[in-house]
Amino acid sequence: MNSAKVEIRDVTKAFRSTGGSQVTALAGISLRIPENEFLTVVGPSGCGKSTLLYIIGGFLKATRGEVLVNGVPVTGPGADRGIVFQKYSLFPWRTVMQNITYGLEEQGVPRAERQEIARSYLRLMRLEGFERAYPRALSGGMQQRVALAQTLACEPDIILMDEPFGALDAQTRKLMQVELLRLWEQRRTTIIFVTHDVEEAIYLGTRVIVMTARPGTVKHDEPIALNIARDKEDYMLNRAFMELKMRIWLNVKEEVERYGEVARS
Amino acid sequence: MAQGKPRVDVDMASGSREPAARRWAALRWLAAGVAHYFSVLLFFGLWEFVARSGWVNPWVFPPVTVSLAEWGRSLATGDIFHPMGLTLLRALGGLTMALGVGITLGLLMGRYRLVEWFFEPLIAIGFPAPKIAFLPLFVLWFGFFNTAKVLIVFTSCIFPLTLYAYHGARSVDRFYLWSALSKGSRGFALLRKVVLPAALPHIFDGFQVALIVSFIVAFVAEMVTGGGGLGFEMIKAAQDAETPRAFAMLFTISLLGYGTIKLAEWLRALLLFWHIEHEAH
Amino acid sequence: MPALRKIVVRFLPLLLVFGAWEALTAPRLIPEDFIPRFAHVLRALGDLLSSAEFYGHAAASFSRVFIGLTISIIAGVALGIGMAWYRWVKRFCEPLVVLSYPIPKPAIIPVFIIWLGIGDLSKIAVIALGCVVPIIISSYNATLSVDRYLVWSALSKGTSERRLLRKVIFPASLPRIAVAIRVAIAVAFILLVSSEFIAANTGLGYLTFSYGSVGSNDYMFATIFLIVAVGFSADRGYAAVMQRVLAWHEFGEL
Amino acid sequence: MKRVVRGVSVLLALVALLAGGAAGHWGFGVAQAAEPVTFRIGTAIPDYAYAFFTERPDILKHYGKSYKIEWVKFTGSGGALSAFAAKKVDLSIMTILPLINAATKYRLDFKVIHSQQDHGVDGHFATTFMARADSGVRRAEDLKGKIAGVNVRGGVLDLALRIMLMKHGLKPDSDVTIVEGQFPHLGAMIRDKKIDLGSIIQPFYSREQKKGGLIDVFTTVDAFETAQPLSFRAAHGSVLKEHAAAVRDYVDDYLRTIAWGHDHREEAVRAYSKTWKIPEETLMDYFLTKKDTLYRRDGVVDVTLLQKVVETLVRTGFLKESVDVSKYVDLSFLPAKR
Repeated sequence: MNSAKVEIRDVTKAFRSTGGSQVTALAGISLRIPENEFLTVVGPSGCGKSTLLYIIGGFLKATRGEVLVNGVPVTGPGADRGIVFQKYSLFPWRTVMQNITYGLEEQGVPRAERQEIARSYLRLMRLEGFERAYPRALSGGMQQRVALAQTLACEPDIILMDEPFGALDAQTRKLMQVELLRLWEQRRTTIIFVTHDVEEAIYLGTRVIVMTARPGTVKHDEPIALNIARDKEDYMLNRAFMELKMRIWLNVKEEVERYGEVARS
Repeated sequence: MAQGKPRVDVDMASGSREPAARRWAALRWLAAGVAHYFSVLLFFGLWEFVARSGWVNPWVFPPVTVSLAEWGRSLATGDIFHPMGLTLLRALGGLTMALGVGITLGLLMGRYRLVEWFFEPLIAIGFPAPKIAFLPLFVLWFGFFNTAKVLIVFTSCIFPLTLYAYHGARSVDRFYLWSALSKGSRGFALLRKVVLPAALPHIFDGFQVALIVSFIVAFVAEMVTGGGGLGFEMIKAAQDAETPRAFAMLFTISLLGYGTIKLAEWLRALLLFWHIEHEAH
Repeated sequence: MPALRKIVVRFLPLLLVFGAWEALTAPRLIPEDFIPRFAHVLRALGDLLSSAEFYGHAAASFSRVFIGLTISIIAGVALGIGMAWYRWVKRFCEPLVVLSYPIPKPAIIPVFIIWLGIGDLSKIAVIALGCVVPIIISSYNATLSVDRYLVWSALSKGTSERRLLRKVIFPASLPRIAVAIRVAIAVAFILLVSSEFIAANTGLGYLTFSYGSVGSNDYMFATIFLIVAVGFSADRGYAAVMQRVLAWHEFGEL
Repeated sequence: MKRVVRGVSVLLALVALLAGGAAGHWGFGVAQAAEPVTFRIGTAIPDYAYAFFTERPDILKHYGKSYKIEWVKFTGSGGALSAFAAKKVDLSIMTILPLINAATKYRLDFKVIHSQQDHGVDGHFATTFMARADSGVRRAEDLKGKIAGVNVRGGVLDLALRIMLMKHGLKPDSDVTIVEGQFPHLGAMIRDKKIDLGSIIQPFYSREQKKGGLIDVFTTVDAFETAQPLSFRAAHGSVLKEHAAAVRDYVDDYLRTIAWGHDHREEAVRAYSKTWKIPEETLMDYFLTKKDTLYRRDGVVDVTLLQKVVETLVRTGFLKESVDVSKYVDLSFLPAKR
């Protein structure tokens, strides 16, 4: 009966703020994410989209409701759900190679095999020659490529991405998006991707969710069924794309403005 | 902040609670309070037991209750307040002087190459020098009474203060400096208006270190060179074989230090409200 | 050659200060009772360095410093991380740590003597106790401020909670712990003297005090110079080693 | 995680065990040791016997055979007393006040077994309070409103000063300010007008005399109205009981070094100078002459003189009640007449 890869059932999340008052970040979110989906989540900042991601990851516990992955409730983090953050996904004390092999090491993969797997991801991410470099010696884009390789090397069932390209410059970002799409098209791993960039969300996702301002709920849910080859350079100039972008942006804008008012009052 | 278990979850509480649960929470809170001082109680209990067990001469190592009673007595009669005041005066006097000189010197070192060149090796060498060995000489150089003691506190505190201020000044983001320079700030004004506030978190680190140093050094200076104060009273009590009184002096300095540490933390939160460190919590 | 010049330029201020010292004391502008002539201190230094007995004292002191520091590093890091990780450890240790921090260590030497005797143990204990608190505090703070994303990143790659400490928490807090240890090294050399000032028969601190109390100020200054020289080299050596160990991190100056 | 904790606790337990073991080993080393017995002897830093024992072991007869010594040096007799009371030393230097404290406050079982330095006996040196010749301070009564320096407040010299002031109608704390300075510095402080009077011991007395400009105002003999045993060696009752023969041997060797010092003064000066880095010229001036405190060849502690000091302390109110000193002196460990 349950064909969803990830099922979010009525998830509510309340924090106690520093002032001591309760803040509801998420209010009863329910979602079904089928296998092979590339779900992108957009919304105004502070709407709880990252919180939702962290709950799926098992890092935070929902105040109410639950998340099922492959029909099994999430109780904590696990290697079945890989995560890439905007920053800080890499261990600064490990070299590029050691970072990529980290997860394999943790799963008890023998050394020789680890090296071999890691090497294939080094190639895939075009990181050859940097095996022995430490993260601080790499550019932001390269660091994120390593982070992606680190996560992919564990072959997770689901990849959670928390604004992974948010800190990159525009060009690098574009290249990384293309890279990610290429990967997804090869492997079709289920991806949940949080961003504040509407264009990115439409370009990458097979389905876009717009969240409301705090408390976060699903405001708009739209499958992306543009029948265009996404590797074409003029993809984003396509009329259908522009329309979609406008529709989703209006949704987001409404929430941003509403959030501004909430904050002011 | 600190949670048992790995910090998988960062939120503090979740949802509303039933009244029964709330009662439980209150009970837990109470238990936590007792647990908080459990180690101190245990330590005192152990002390009491050992002192009364006959393993040591109880006049040499008196039970903690006897020492606490003597402490209570000296608090009640007020005869501890005069030495306490003296020690505080010396510690804070020396610290205040060191604050003025150390911070200025540190900031200048951070901004001016010549100052840095001259003082850096002196500070680097002077920091690990055992200041306590110079105590008798300080008395010889600067006389009795408060001068020598205030100066030895000053000498001991100035190293951490200068060092932290220096590193603070050096780590000021150059964009702040450029921004201020482009608006016409120069020389001392630049130091005071940009470098000092930007280096303040570092300076405060140094202040918190120096605060403890000032108490310890003032106390030890009184132990070694006399002239009243908690340290002197402790040594005198030890010489007169009045060990409980010696412990009372130790309790006093420990609590006094504890109080000022807390005060400094409070001050830090008050003064550095704009600094990023508060967003972390 | 340029390296040598750099060293000379760097330590020129020190030479200037010593020069001024000699210039003031040689013609007795400052009476010798107040401060010995710098030349006499150098003479005493040479005399000490050429006597076999001195090395016995130095060995005694430095082994105390070394053992005391080692104990404080092991215990301090373990307790600091433990306090950040386990609520009960924090509950148990925090009041003791905070209350013992401002206690002047030389003042409790008599108590240490009662418990640990007059030999090396009481001196090691003074050094260890004096150094352990800053290490505990820094390790605690360092552990608490480990980026939660790093922890999550590891957890999502199958690191168990048990292994997290070794794989993530410890290496991530290492740079700050390393700084705390550097401070502790300076503290240890300061405490070396205090630890030997009540009851001792060996050690540089003991020499310092005994020369001072019989009025041999030149020798007293000479021993202090030697303690400082060794302390300074230990600090620089440690910094150099840490720069290598923590190559992945921008190891700061302090 | 648990493994780490277990590891750490095992480690801590090990350290504790080691510490305990070591404390047991060193702290009570005397008790069961086979021949020779090791005595831990607490002494003050400028001790003569220490220098002679360590520099000239060839003059000792029993050392290393029936006993050995581990010297522990203290900056003052006050610090030595607490270590003695905690039984961390077997024998210790003692002066009159620590003796009274050991007897009445710590209630120790101990005996004084031989003398070390005597003040003013037989025309020998006694600690002298000096003033600048041009300061107008010639007698104790001139001290009103002045500053006087002693080595340690509450010590025996402080008492001597206070008694002297009281005898001359001055109130110690209100009429005269009493401050602390280290022995080596007091002379310089007088010259520098930081203090008007200071307690000067040897070798500093000789130095000050040579420099001139300072005069003697009074000595401890004037204060206590008697020559007095200044320092002596005390031992725990248990040590005396268990190792009587070894203690006798030690005392015998001690007296041997003192006799050697008197008989071979130049060599003794050399040995002492080498230990404490005091120039030989300074020492030659006074060392083991009448200008020095008396180191008795027979090691006898003059109980009558000591009791007189106690009575002075009682009379002047510094002691509440008298103590019978003879109960704490046992001269039976001194060798029979040589």
